[in-house]
Amino acid sequence: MRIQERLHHFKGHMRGATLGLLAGVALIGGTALATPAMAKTITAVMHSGLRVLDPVITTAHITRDHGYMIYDVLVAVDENFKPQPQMADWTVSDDNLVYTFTLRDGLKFHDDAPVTAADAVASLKRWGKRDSGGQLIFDVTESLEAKDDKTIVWTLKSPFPALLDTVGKQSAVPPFIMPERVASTPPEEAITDYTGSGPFVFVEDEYQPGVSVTYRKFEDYVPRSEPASWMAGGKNVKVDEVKWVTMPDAQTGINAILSGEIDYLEQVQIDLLPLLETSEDVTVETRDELGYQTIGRMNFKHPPFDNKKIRQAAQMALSQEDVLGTLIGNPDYYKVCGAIFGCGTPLADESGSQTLTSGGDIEGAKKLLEEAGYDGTPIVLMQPTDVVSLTAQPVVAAQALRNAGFNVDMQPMDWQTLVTRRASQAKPAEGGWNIFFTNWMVPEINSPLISPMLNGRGDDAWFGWPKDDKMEELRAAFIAADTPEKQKEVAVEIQKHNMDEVLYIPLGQYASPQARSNKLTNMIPSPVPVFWNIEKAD
Amino acid sequence: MKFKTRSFDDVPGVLEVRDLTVRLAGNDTAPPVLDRVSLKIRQGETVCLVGESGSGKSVTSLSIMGLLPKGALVATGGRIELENRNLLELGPQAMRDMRARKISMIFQEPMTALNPVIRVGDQIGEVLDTHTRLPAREKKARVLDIMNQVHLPDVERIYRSYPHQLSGGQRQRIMIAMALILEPQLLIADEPTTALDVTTQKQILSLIAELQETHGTAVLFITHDMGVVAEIADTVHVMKLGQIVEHAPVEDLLRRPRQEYTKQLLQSVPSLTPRAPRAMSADGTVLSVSGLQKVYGAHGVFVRREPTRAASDVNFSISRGRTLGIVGESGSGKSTVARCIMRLVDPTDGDIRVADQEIARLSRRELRPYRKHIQIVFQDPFRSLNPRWTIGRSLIEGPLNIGTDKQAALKRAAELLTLVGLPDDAVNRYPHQFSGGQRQRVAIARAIAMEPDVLVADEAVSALDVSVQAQVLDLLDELQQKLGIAILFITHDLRVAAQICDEVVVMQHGRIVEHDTAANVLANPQHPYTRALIEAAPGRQWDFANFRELQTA
Amino acid sequence: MLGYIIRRILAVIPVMLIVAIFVFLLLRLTPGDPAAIIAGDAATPAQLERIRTSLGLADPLHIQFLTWAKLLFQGDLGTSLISRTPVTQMIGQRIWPTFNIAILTIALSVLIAVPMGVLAAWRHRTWVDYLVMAFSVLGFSIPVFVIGYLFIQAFSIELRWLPVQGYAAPSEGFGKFLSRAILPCLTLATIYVALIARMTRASMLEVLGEDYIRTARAKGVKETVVLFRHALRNAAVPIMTIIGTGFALLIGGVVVTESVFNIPGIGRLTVDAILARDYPVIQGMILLTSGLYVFINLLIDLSYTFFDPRIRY
Amino acid sequence: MAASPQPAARLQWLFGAIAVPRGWRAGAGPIIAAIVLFVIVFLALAAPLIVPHDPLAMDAVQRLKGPSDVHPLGTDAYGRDVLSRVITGGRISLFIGLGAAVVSVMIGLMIGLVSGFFRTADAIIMRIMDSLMAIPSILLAIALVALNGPSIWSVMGAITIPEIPRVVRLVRSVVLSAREEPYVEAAIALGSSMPKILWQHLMPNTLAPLIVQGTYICASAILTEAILSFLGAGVSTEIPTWGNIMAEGRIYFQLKPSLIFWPGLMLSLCILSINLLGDTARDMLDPRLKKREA
Repeated sequence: MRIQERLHHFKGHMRGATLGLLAGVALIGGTALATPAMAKTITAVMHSGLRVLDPVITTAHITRDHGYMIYDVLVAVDENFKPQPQMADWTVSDDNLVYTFTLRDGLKFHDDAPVTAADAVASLKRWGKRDSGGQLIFDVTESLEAKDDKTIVWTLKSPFPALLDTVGKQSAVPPFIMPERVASTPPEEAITDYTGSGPFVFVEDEYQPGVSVTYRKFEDYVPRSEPASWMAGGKNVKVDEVKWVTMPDAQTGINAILSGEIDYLEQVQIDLLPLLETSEDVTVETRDELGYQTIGRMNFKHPPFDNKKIRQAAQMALSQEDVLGTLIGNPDYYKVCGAIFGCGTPLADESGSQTLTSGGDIEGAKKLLEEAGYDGTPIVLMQPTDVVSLTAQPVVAAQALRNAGFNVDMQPMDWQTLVTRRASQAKPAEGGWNIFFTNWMVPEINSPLISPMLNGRGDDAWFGWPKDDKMEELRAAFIAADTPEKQKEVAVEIQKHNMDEVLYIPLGQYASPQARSNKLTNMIPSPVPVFWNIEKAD
Repeated sequence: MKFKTRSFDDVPGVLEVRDLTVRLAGNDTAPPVLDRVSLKIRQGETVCLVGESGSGKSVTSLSIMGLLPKGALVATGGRIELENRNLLELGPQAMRDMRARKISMIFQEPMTALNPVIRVGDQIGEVLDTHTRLPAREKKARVLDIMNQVHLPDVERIYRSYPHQLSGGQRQRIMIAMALILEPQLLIADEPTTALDVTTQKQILSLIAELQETHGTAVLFITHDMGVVAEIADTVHVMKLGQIVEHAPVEDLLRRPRQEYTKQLLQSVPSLTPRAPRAMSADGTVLSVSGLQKVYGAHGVFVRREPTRAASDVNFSISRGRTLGIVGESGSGKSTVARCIMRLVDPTDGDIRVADQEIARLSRRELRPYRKHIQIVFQDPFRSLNPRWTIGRSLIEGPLNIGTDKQAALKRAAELLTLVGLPDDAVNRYPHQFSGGQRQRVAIARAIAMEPDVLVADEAVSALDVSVQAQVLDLLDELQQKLGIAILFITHDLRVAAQICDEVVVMQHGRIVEHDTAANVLANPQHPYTRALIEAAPGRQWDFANFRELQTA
Repeated sequence: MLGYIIRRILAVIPVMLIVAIFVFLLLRLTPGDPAAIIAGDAATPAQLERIRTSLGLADPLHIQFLTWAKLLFQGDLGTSLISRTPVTQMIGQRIWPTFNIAILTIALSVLIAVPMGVLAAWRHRTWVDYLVMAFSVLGFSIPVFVIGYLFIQAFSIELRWLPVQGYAAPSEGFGKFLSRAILPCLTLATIYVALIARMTRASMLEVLGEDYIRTARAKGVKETVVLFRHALRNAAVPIMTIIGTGFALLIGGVVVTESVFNIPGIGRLTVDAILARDYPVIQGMILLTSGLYVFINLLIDLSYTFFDPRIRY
Repeated sequence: MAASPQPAARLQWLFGAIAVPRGWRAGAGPIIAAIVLFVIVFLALAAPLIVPHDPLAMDAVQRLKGPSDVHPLGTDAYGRDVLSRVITGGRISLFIGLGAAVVSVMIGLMIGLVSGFFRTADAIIMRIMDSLMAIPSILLAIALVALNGPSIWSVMGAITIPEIPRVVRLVRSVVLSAREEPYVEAAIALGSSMPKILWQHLMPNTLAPLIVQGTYICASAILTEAILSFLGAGVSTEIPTWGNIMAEGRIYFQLKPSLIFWPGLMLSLCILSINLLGDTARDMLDPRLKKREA
């Protein structure tokens, strides 16, 4: 075993350690990261450390990003939100019930085995059990099978117009194609075999959970010929190696990119931008114009937010400008936006968000509260203390709610406690909660099909558990809508309904700038940071 | 008594101290620690410096060595001349060169004066390393040679030993070897035998005399013990409060002291002649010990140590109003016996009867009612009173425990203080406001407050200067007469035992080797060990108090 | 001696057992759910429950403890709940940066602090003494991370002498290792130096008052010999003790320093694991550090016999 | 208790024979330290009356501003007034420090006395204390804060618990060595009961070292609070402490060093003063040192 070898090694040196401790330190083996000579390596600092390697079991962004590195997908959405062929081309039957996918030639897994239709079917099925959009499709699926090595036939019971959009979606859980043996892992269990199908190979030996992960170019990957656009198009890898390292400290990352120790910083805290602006070697840019939506979610199960009027009062008290101003500060990087599907997306509509986008209406909120007969029940507001992008919202909201007359009990906790506690349906005083805040990437909420907050199925819904039959009807109508125009119509209804019922409070949109060394060129603008197409100068 | 009588009138001097004044650093107003001290030491001469604690003896010797504690004491005046150089004016390097080559010093505590982590051979060798350049082989030869000269056994083994593996006497021999290896002109011996048993003391004194003879070294010997002075001195200087009050050849001084202080000092020395025996009292036995045994150590899961028999088969009894002395050298088991009797340690076997009650096997709780019958006074007056408690509070602690009313106890405490010769307002004062002798009086008063039948005095006067010692002994005697207490007096000092005991028990290696009346033990010792003890007592043929030879009865 | 070692090792067993039970209970009573971390933001309660069951977190507490203890007995610390990597492997990857930096820090600290303390004791109540004491009090008074930032600002950003962050194994080149390790080591060493220098000074002051020092001086021995041959070795036992107990302090400092300098060591591993409720990793790490603490202090106890021949076990 | 009314006598009771050595001079350091500490404590106590702004009031427009007439030390990332926060922060930091010191000393004293006295309990207690000592205190503290949520109380508890074994060991060693003192043996001979001896003779011996230890605990608790905040396991931002002000400000270290500088300065000055006073107390009370002076 490795540790024992090292210990042995160590003992040997201790015996002869007459040259002094310093020499001893020099000789004791550390984890040597052997880098091939002259290899072109991009060292990137991502937004968090990679710890979970199964992109289907988790919705964590870093794991999704990891998924795109080592796996490919059948269909991918391009920058115009249009599904494009990636591993497979497709045909749809006239009745919109049978989708036939055909895998393109030359697809190979990292263990040299060819990618077959059976692999794709297994991968899709596992994904379908885990992803909420996938679940909707499988609800109407008649059958999904591999007709031959290259052909996949997906037969539906009733039409599902958004099937291709859902299969090709970028976030949160895309259907990554894995070998059948891997994809047959139960969806609750994490996979342990990381043989991928994508343009990069995961280097297992150099993986240190939460610290660093290395990807090597997969030489046998055959890219498509179209130019790359979001997740679609040709994934041409132009470097030998990509290394993701974690830096727990925002300051450290900035200093590291300034001194050239790293090439890429996925997220730069906006307050720290001035540190980078003077540098001639580093470019700061917004990779993803859509960015993130920050939201507040109330608990429908317990007073006072089981009362619609009080929810409305809370929504009325809040001001996006205050939240974003405190969270981001620099107006270049945030956007007041009342659309629940995110501004800049096809379904965007800002109906019903006037108070949110115009600085809040404390007086109106007070009046509503009075009408609703709010009795001063304390509101348990959960405040995560260890996630930088979530520190400001609770603090600002607490102040606004107090101004409106709410009795706010802000309870600080670490993010882990929060995610556990938000799953509790207990009364707020007994370990439950009333309101919390989180952030979504816009592509995760840009459609009623995928936005988790719009689920109105009571206990089966997302945390907060609204029972909202009207919303379910609207969502069904959306699924049934077969033209973009009809979809948009339903979407506007959903927007209005959400703002009335306050299923959740959109608190505005913000962009997260990235910093890259000027040695890196041709990076694709995309919500997911991708490392194909990038070139690195010497 | 044979004194040294050699005349040094025409012998060249080695060291001359003239008008040496030492003061507290940075404090010119306080009285000087040494006030114009002058003394002269000539080749081969032994000069004794005597005085009670705080008289400035040690400061004198440290001044000569240039080892006054930095920043605390400074020599502000006078000269110390050696080879026509004033030592006070030498730089640190020059002074270091003088040490061990010209002047050497040995100290009181052989236990602490040797570095515990360096082999003794190396410690002696270090003197050679510092002052000479000898090849290793020759160096070792010289070290072994001096070790032979100081009569150490098995020198090869001892050369490689650490100090803790040697006995006190052996360590002091190492110190002497270290001091004399470079044949200095002057040896300063600062109470070199005070911490040693009498038998060892005798050997060390004769060793110093022998070496002085062979090397012609002058010796400045500092001591508080008049017996030692009588044995070894050529010339005696008496010090008091930083001044030399009198100096004279030894015989002159002991026969014809001129100063009142010298007379007092001599008169305080207890005589080895037992006091007049007292009549056996009619009252019965108040303490009897039979078959007492105490074994230490011996258990433990992984340890297999030889058990130590600190006391075995100890039998004696004391009657009311009588004093029994237990005499022995360190490690003889005398203190163990005292602690067993007090039940501060639990005896392994045997009976202890106090006030007609067997107490050896009572539990701590059962024992408490019987505590009042037997009380103890400890050796160290600085530690035997709680420094945080007023004298009064210490005095009433015991009476309150046996249910005495607080007011009554306080009143009694004031009376007791008067009884032991302290002002009765001392009740409200704290121990640190009293001298050692006074504290020992308080400790006695505290014991007496319980109105015990037996008082155990465990080396109760050993830490006191002779004049104070005499007063405390008188106090004990007086109390015994007034209250009729029985006293168990534990001491290593035969002179003290002779003055206070009716009976004496001599202990060696945890056993009683002789038990008889004081007169018999001292005048007609039966056991060879007792005889050795008595013979080793320095100055035993001299009657200091009367300035004459001892008149054998 | 052997008997003593055996007894000491046996005495370690109840200590480690108490640590194990304590840590286990502490963690399981902590709110927080590793399943939620694995599943991510969009998971539903039912999905969480399924993941929890598959991780064995739904079993009763004592079953979980026994399962863990049984594996532990076989030298298996379990598998990370989050990354599904064996804990021993994670620790194996992460321990070397910490170990190397800790060793370098201790070496550096002892080399700086002991002479400082000796000097201060020797020149007791002079400006040298006051300077050393001032430094050592200051070392205790500034938070580690502030010291770290100050070093980075000064040496990496203003002077550009050293890299701002990261770690390189000695096998990648000693110069490279040193250039990255020196600032974290200095940062960590500040408090350690303060601690050791204080203790050295106090211990030396006591020893310098001993009779055998006077004896040595009476022999005419040079002051340097008095200080280093006679005094220091006698003063060594409390100094060694403080180095041992200071190890706990070092662990605390390591946690912070690794964050500031971005060193992939076990300190960060533990903090990350605590924040993610990755129970097996936390348990393994606390057991490891506690065991290390006990082991180091055992070694230090044994080292006393080297410094002081009177101590025999 | 000594019934004596004079304060000198009370000091005597507290410190025993180990009173201030003769010729001992405090020097300028401790006096300055005492003044600094007094000022800090005064500011902390009077904070609600003297701060220019509500330390919690946010203003998104005024984020991260430099010093101005309105905000003498500028504002933080939430637009809150740094001066007000630093002054108010001292309250909580000092409270945590003092609380941790007092609680750990009290609990440690009780356990230590029992441990030093009852031989059977001693073995068990010391094993538990050894175990607690072996767990790195910072990890234990993070875990405890995670367990109870980052309130003042759990932070204080997390800092206190790891200190207890150290206090226990100190008390126990003092008790064990004081047990051998002749005056204690005399008390046994006088028939005093063991609990009485323990409380009246032995316990007072522990007070002087405990006071010294308490100052060190207080200083290190303030520091530990800062470190916990740094690691994301500190007190919530709604309750300003020096630690969390620094922790929040640390990402702005290069842009707005004042966010770390001012709370850092206050914290360091405060700890420095406490440590200096602790050292002074130790020098006064250390019997060994006194012996050397004599």
